[in-house]
Amino acid sequence: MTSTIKTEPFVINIGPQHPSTHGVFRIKATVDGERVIDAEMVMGYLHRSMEKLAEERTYTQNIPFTDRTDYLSSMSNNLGYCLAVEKLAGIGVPDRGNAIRVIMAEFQRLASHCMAVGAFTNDTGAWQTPVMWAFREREKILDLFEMTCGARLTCNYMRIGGVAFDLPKEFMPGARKLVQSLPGFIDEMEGLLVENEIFLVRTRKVGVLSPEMAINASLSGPVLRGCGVAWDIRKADPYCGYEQYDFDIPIGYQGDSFDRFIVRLEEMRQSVRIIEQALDALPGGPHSTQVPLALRPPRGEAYGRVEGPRGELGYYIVSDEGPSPYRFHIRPPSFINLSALKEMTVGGSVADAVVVLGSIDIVVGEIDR
Amino acid sequence: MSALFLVTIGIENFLAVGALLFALGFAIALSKRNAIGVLMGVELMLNAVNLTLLTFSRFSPSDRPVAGATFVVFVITVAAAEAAVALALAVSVYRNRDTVDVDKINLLKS
Amino acid sequence: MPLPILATNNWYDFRDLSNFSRLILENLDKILPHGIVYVVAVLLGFVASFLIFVLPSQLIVGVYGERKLIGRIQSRYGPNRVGPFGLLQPIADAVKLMQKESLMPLRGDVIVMNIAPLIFVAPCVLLFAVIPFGPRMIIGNIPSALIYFIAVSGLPVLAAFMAGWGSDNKYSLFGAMRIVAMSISYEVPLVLALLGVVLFTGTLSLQGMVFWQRDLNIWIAFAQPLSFAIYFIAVGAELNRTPTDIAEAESEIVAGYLTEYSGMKWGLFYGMDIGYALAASAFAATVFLGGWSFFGLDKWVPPWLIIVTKTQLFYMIFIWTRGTLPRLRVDQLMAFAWKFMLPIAIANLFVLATERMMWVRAFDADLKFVWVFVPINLLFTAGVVFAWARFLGYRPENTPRKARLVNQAGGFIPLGGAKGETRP
Amino acid sequence: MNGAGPVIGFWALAALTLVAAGGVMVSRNLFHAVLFLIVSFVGIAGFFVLLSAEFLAMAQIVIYVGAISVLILFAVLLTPRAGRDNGETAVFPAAALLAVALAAVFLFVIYDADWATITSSPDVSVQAIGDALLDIWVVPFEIASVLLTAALVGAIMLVRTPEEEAEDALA
Amino acid sequence: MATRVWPGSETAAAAERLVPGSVAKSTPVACYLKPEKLVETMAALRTDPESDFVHLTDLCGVDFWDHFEVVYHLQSFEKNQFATVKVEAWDRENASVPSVVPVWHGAWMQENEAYDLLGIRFEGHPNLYRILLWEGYPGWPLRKDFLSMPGGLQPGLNEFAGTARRAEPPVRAVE
Repeated sequence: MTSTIKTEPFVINIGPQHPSTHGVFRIKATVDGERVIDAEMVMGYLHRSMEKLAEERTYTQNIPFTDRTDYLSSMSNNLGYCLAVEKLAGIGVPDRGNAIRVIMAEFQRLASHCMAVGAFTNDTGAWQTPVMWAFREREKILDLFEMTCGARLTCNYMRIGGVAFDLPKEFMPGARKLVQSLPGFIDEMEGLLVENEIFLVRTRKVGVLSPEMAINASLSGPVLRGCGVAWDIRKADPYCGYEQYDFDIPIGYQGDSFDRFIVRLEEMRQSVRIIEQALDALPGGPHSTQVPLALRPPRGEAYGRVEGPRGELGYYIVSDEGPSPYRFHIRPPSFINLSALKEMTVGGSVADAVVVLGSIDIVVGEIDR
Repeated sequence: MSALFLVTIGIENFLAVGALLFALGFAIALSKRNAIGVLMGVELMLNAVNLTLLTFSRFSPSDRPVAGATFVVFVITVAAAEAAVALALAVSVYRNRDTVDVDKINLLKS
Repeated sequence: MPLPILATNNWYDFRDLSNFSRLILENLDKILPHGIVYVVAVLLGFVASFLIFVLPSQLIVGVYGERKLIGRIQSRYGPNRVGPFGLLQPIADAVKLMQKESLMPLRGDVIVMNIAPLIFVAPCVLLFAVIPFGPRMIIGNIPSALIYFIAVSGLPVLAAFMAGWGSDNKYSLFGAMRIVAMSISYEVPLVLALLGVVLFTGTLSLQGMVFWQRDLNIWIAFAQPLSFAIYFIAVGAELNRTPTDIAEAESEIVAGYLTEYSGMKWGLFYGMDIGYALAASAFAATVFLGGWSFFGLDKWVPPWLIIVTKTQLFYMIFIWTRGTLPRLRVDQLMAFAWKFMLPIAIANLFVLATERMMWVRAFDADLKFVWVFVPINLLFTAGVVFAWARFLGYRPENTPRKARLVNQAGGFIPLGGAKGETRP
Repeated sequence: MNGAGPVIGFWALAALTLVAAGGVMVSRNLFHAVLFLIVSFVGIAGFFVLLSAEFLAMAQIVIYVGAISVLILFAVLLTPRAGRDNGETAVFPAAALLAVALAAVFLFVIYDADWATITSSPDVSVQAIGDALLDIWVVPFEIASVLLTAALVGAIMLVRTPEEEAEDALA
Repeated sequence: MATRVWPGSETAAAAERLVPGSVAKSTPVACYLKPEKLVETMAALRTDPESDFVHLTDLCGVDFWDHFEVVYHLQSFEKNQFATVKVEAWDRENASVPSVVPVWHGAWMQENEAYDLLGIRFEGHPNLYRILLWEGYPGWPLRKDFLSMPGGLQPGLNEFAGTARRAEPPVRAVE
């Protein structure tokens, strides 16, 4: 990339205290004028060593930890962890439990994408309005979570073998009402942003990733799908009975920030579709199987994964027949999605770097764990 | 002159200010090491000339009273063009020679 | 042009507040030595304009109204705690700002950094001097008020640059460079747009422009829609309002040249930002929207009330865009100024000059025929904007706006569809 | 030109302008020098007002303060930190001497000559200047516009990088 | 429809077919590769149309007291298949494994993380640094003996989790 005016290249720190790094994340960008010529990531400001802490707690006690990694999608994190442990211990889940898990995970995806879409538009400079609209809808979803499990952000709702509680009786009407109103909101956001030429020029052809690069860099989730790679764990490796629901995988065109954005918007629509089907076909019966409190899975290892809002959320658990995992490893999607950050930011301007970071949709709690 | 020097403002006062400003700009333009500094001196000299022109236009009897003011317009125009080109030169020299020090821009000196 | 006296000369006639000030000045003239009264007059004018215009506008409408309106746009309440309906929120903010410690960066250029807010404030006050609030309510009715306005409104850029330089902060320097580059770029189409107005009205005086619009019962915004649009966009860029607020872009360069400021120094910048926006709105209301006249209504309604209302309504458009639009990137803004605005501004000027000639030659300079140009200019505006955008390669229909949908997981799916891709 | 206002104004402006110009000379920091230069420009604009040429004063503010000084500031920013000093070369004593001699000669001439002056100020309003520009001096006016265009093109050509030239050659 | 998980034997067969002599052993879950042939085998597994493991889904290290295992979870998009590959590092003081960054760029951050938390050195990694902790942090937190390290937590906190930490790796596979 040629420099128009020869200036001294100097280093600016985007973060750790910066309005658009979504937490304490830092990009050490070497810039020439406004153009980024090198970018280095500095992270770990929020490191809590969860993987080590989890080795000292029982399997059930570890569920709240998973809430606190990606604190914007705690239900999905719980689900991934529970799936891994169930796989390890060979525990089955009743149908109703599975359906509730699907409903909750999809609601969580909606809430998380609301946040992602809002924060992303905030990074492009839409002064707080889309983020406020998105928060309004997210609050409604969090109300449902609060109704179900008492918590809004760190839900701790999934259990090994099912879910913690059955749905309250107010849940169904509330959820149906919300599901009916959500497509309107998505259309509204589309009208506000996708039809906006300024938003288009800010995001199109910014942070372009080729599909080969995206696959090679181990990306997943909307960032990978934005490059035109149809990869969704819910379709490819269905869990919790996702195979019974009818939905599509949205993919992008050229792998730029705008494609990631429209993929997220379309995923919200598909989530609404899944929730509608799941609510219609919610089976009766128990919501959970009985699992001993001090679970001692047989010796072995298991890799359980779900399609989290940010990508493939994997849990690799090694058991030594003890009451707590011998090794507890999280595959954090937003951490690994940062692999390609340098490739996406170098050559663009500082403003583009911010947009790219917003389009990856990082959660620093998950990056640092 | 004498006491009236301070309370009556005539053509001499304006011309004196113009002359002093011109001399200052002259000294700056001759002695500064930085090319941009030299340019600033030149701008000051042009301003002094403008002031003088307008002073004559205001105080001197003439059959074309607007002439001085019109000339000031031309001088301002030329100054703008000159500043643009000179700064472009400075930037260009900096890019090629990594300095704007007029002492070190001595390609012709073998 | 003779001044049509709308209001009486009685001091209690609130339609013309200059009567009151003239009464005071005449009485003061008997007491004070001659000459001092001019100083008093200017001060009184500033105080009066501050009381009726700046203070209520700035505090109540500028700060409170902006936050309330932004709150409505963002589906939240806005200030509602301090005082009735949160009306005292601006005052509480000001008190808070005054209490704050004024932090200075250790390696900054302290003198430059401290002078910058002052230089930022002074031109804002000066700008209101030439805005006519009524047929006689104007502090400085100078013949070339338009150029005065352009000249003075170029000064705050220097203050912003000084602030960015003195802060010794890389983000501040970014903001300073951006604001300078942008204001230089947008000054050109702005002046070209105003030149069109001058071509039609034949005067540089703002008061003269108001009278022209009042006599013809037309607003220049209708007669020259393209000039108005260019002015609106360019002045938004100069004022750092969204979508062109790249100099203070908080998501990119934390707060631009204001990053290192705190306390009341920051407050001066913030308040005067609104002040400049109000001045530009008042200027737009005067030049493009008929000023204090409103199709004959100004005989009964106080003219100063009309222009204040117009100013606030115009300012609300700024708030609206701020609450709705994302921000452009700096190179896109530059390209927009030089590649889009400048050519269409020049084309606009050509068309307006031709119309002016036609007007003089064909219609014998009959001012009534200005209505002929309204539909022509509207058509021209739409045509030139559309055509030039197409010429520059703007193809909205080629932009996919919805994600592709596939029904089955797999690898990379190229464009054109394969493997179960369904169209949205 | 008598009366308290013009006299006070003149001496204040003279002090402002000359002190600021001296600041350009003395200041070691190039940025401060530019700021002093701007103050000097504003002072000159004040002189124009005193000489009852308001339009030219505004043009001075617009062009010098609004454009040229900002250009200079930009050039200061584009040069490296090391190039931002405002020192003098070795010829400073000679230059100062020359300037003092120049000023002395000028002042002698100015105060020695017997100027024929008028008391009423001529009409230098916008309209008068505009008429003059498009009537008597229309040829210089057009030449000035050509000069501006040439300067614009020249400035752009000067700061183009070889890469940009290669790009343009391809296009 | 669902992803086909390759048992260790199948992965081992594919690896042996592509790069002879690369497999150390195979368990029902995973295939253990020899460190010296790791990068070559991984590159072959990635490009071979039959295995087609284009996506390095997950990379992590496990401490087994006497040796480390680095676990690679590989995913194929076209074939929708999944395999687990492991490699062992027995030198506890200077644990070292070849880096697979030349094969998958996505290993960049994950190898950095494994180095940071477990102290496994990845030879050939372009920029190996402590990504989460700061330079000069004492010890490697995810190692099992970290608690008794100077500067680490005091022993005694791990009483609840049971003391029977075994040296041998778990062997039973869970499908």
